[in-house]
Amino acid sequence: MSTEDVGDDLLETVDDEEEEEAMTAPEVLHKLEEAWLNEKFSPDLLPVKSNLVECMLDQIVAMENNISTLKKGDFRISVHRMEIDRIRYVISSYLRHRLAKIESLTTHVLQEEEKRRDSENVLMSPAELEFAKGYCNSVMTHLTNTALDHMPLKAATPNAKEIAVLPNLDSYVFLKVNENTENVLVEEETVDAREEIMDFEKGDQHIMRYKPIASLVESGAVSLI
Amino acid sequence: MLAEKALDLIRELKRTSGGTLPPFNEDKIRQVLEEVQTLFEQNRDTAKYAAEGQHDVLAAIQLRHAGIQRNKRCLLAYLYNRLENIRRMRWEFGSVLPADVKYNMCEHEAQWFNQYNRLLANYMRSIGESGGLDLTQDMKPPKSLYVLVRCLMDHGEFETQDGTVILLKKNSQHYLMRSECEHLIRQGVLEHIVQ
Amino acid sequence: MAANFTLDSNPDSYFSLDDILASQEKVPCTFNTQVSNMGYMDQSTTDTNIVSGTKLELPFWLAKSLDRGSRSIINIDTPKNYKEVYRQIFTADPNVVDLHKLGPYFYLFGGKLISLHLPDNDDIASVLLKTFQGRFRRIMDGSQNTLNVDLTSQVSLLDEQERLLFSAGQQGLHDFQKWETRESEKLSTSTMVANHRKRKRFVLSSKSS
Amino acid sequence: MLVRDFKREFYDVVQHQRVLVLVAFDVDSLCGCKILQYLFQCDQVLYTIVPVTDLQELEKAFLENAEGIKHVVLINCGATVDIVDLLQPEDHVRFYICDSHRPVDVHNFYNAVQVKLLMREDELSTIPTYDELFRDDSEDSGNESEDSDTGYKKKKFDEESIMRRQEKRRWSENRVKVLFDYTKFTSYGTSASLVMFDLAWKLSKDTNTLLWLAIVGVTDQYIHFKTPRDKYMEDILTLQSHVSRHNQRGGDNENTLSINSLKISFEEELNFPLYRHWTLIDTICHSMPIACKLRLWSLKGQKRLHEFLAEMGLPLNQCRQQFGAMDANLRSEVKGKIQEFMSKYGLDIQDVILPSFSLHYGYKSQLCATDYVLSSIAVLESGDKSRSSTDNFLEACDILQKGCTDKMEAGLLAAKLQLRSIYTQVQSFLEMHQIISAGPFLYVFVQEGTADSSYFTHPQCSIRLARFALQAHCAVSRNKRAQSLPLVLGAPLRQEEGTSLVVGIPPLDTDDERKNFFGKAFEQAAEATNTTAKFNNFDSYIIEMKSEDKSKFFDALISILQ
Repeated sequence: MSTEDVGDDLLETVDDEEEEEAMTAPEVLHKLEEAWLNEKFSPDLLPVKSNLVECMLDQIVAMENNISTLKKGDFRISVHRMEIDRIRYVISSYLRHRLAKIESLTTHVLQEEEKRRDSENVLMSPAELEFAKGYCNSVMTHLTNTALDHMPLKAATPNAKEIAVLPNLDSYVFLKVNENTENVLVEEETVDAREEIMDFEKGDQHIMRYKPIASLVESGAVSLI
Repeated sequence: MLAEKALDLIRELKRTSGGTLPPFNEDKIRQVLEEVQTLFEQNRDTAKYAAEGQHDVLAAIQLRHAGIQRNKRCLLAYLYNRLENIRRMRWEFGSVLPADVKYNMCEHEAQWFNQYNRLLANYMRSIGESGGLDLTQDMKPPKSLYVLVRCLMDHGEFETQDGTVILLKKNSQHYLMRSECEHLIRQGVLEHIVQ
Repeated sequence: MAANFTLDSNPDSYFSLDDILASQEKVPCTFNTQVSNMGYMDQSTTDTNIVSGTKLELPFWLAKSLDRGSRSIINIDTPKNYKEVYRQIFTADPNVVDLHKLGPYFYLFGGKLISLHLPDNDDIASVLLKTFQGRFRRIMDGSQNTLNVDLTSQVSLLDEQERLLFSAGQQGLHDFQKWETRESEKLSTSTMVANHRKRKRFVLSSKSS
Repeated sequence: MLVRDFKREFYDVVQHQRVLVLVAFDVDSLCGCKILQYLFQCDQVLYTIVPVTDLQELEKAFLENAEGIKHVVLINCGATVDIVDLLQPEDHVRFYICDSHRPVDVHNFYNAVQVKLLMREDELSTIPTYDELFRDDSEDSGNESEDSDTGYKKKKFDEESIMRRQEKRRWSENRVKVLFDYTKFTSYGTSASLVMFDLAWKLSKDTNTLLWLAIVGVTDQYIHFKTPRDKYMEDILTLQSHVSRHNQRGGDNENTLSINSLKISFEEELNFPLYRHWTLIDTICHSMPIACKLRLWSLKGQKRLHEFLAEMGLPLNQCRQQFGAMDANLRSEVKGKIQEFMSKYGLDIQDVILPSFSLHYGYKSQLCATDYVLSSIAVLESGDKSRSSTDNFLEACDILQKGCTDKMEAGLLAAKLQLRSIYTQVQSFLEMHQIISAGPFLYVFVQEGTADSSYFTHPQCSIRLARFALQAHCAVSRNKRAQSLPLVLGAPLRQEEGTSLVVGIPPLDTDDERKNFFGKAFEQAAEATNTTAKFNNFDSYIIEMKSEDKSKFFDALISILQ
């Protein structure tokens, strides 16, 4: 879905935060799509790309204003409205996938967020965090009301570690290498197989377990397809 | 056998695949809780003998404790999976559940559903500045702006964004904006015809 | 759609129904000590206690928790399906065996057994792997090539995990067919709503007829 | 008011509005509607389609869907009736009538604001001039009132007001006569689908699919005896030019088209219904002209048929197999042989050969236009009660959708059943001599509770039945005048209300213009006997009435047509 034709007349270049160089809307969209695919295929919740989402939502608002100025019968209306629909689909699908993960891995995600409190790339946007907390205690209150309250106290304390639903980091994923990275530990040392180290060249495609390359996905060196 | 009733709950849930929600099995849950209570009391009563290190009593306590944990796990799993089913229904049926599904839900589940509705609504409203984004829309990648639809049942008047009112009579064909009628298609009122 | 796709979270998570059902499979155990007034668990005797040395088939979750801890209350034997005799059958021709009859959770339960560190742990692990490798090709062929042929005969031999794999393969095939005939862009009523409507119509018709 | 430039006055006006499309219940309007649907989808015009079976439903559909609608397109309905008076729309509503029924109601023609007729100009030449029909009565009534208030002046009986009153009476007599002559005969103009195809062609949006729909529409008109043969041939020629324009690439083989594109080719088809999907014997029996000429319903007729086949060198067992299953060389010779031996059996070229078009799509077998028409009309007017009329409409739409083979198979099956039921019905008419001559016309009733009388409750099927019955009767009866007698057919409509359908078809000798005067005749008969006859159908020569006052009605008809 090339959006170059949209690029020039309707959109001014997007002035992003200072530290990133200004990106044109098509680039932002491209990055958002990449983030969307990564989120779709990775078993674990990835850090949120809220700047991309915010930027594209502004884009949609800007485009809608531009369209409303056009004459009713103008041909460009249907083209741009189609554009808007598709962008909105990408954003809502991205957020839906994240929401599904938050809902099924709530406790795990909240613990991860705790660990990343001080680090820069936070896991969830404030809205998602609030949703996660709200969802988590709504489930817990429900379970306590219906079952745990009626149990003798000692047995009733749910032990958090046991209950936490963890993502299956061993599930296999397809991935494409964006940047050359050397000596990636692919297989740990096991009793019958020795340690396996691999080098990734740009453009390679692999199928492998998610755990070893989890950090690479986050850093963008590798993207899931 | 230990935790037999709890296992029935799990099997019952496993059997009803597809989008159905079986009735809330109130009495079986009560039986499971009673079993937990009796096992717990038995353990408490024999706890003092355990202090003197009699092996057979210790073994019994450990066995009964395993029974308690098993019952608890089955019960929580039963409730949790029902919640997950209800959550899935929120996305499929929309914020109002059909009557017979509500009928199968217990009081707490209904409360939980409303809470979940509110949580979701707040979250969706908070996305972006201009009034949020409805995530229950655009379920499939849009391929065309307008779609030809066929009406499967008499649905009465339907107002589009630009104010035109359309009567959705059974078997009438309409050519509408996709974004406006997508939810009606998902609800089974309209059928999308691929030319 | 998003909320209900089966997220591949940990299969043996606390709330997973399959995991609970799998851990219900029976494991043969012999008691080393006597267990006071739990006699009702052993149908063969009317004794109030479980006498030391009795052999019982305990569900895996019970066996696992009793096996823990310093005092070994029981010692566990390998279930018959995973014993030497059956292992030879599997290695001979894995495709013939009806895994569903042998316990619908053959692989899941096998995986759990390994956590018990039984003496023939490694053999069990390798037999699980080889059986799956032997059967995988037929499962994939079956799911990929038959569109509307009656498959119940083949599917009946598969265990739960294999059935999931089989239906995933078929789903992939159907989606591809749909994509080919541009059906995939068709917005359709959600499966839940459709089933719900079918049931309602069925209820109405059965009430009226 | 007649639209000269379809594009400017109809299509561009409708561009950014929502349109309500009301479609009559026959294959021609179905094809016209699908062409329009395609055009609207190209330009993203929002529309709603509602099929209507008769005037009552037309009114109901309009009332229900009129909310916020400014443009209403009527296909094959509404031209022969004063639409504005019937529907009482608000003033901003515009009607676009694309209808092949003639004569067009004078009010529609002269209503410059609200009614736009999408028809060919040359067909409306016979319409009386404006001032023959309308006088601005204002100046007449004006001077009358002016006379009365100046009391004494009127007494003078000045010749001027007498003369004006005389002239007004003569004008209104002339108006009645002109109107009577104009609406005496009902007939049909160009098919709606052809008019729609012309619009598509002018918008340069015409494709092979739309061309095929136009062909099916034109063939439907001919098969239901609405257009005479020369009009049909004329349409075929215009279509032929379009076909060669769209399909000439198929010839040389280095740039042959991809297999699943639509190829249309002109062919001198055998005039046997569904012959590609039936056995040769069945299809010949059910072909109207041959069945009548050889009187195939009698044993002697069957013998004559076998003789005919034998002479052509076609072994019986081959003729009993599916046409497709006959061995190739025999099949290819059939057409040539028939033409060679037909004159011996009194058949002429028009009975045996029908110039038409056939369609190749992908690997599917070749289908000709009549196959499409017969299967769609069989589904549109299917006998079984459980399906509502709109279900049938949608089912027929799917048949015309290219690439829908399973629906087409079902349609062909239904068509065979329909043809067989018509054939057996005619056979029972003749064997029990139910066709009776009542002086000026023949009449026949389908008996209550005959096996598949549910087919004949629908207009199109009853027309074909009446036509077959008349042709068979003329072939059999010794009475020389039979050729010049029209036929009236009565069929039970709805048991519970005791109503029946009455269809009047013109005599055989006036076959070439296909003019039908029964519309007017029925009207006068109904007035004379003030029966509950309902002129509900879009074709004026088909009416509904209570079964018990049939005899009273027929006596009045006899006196009128004497």
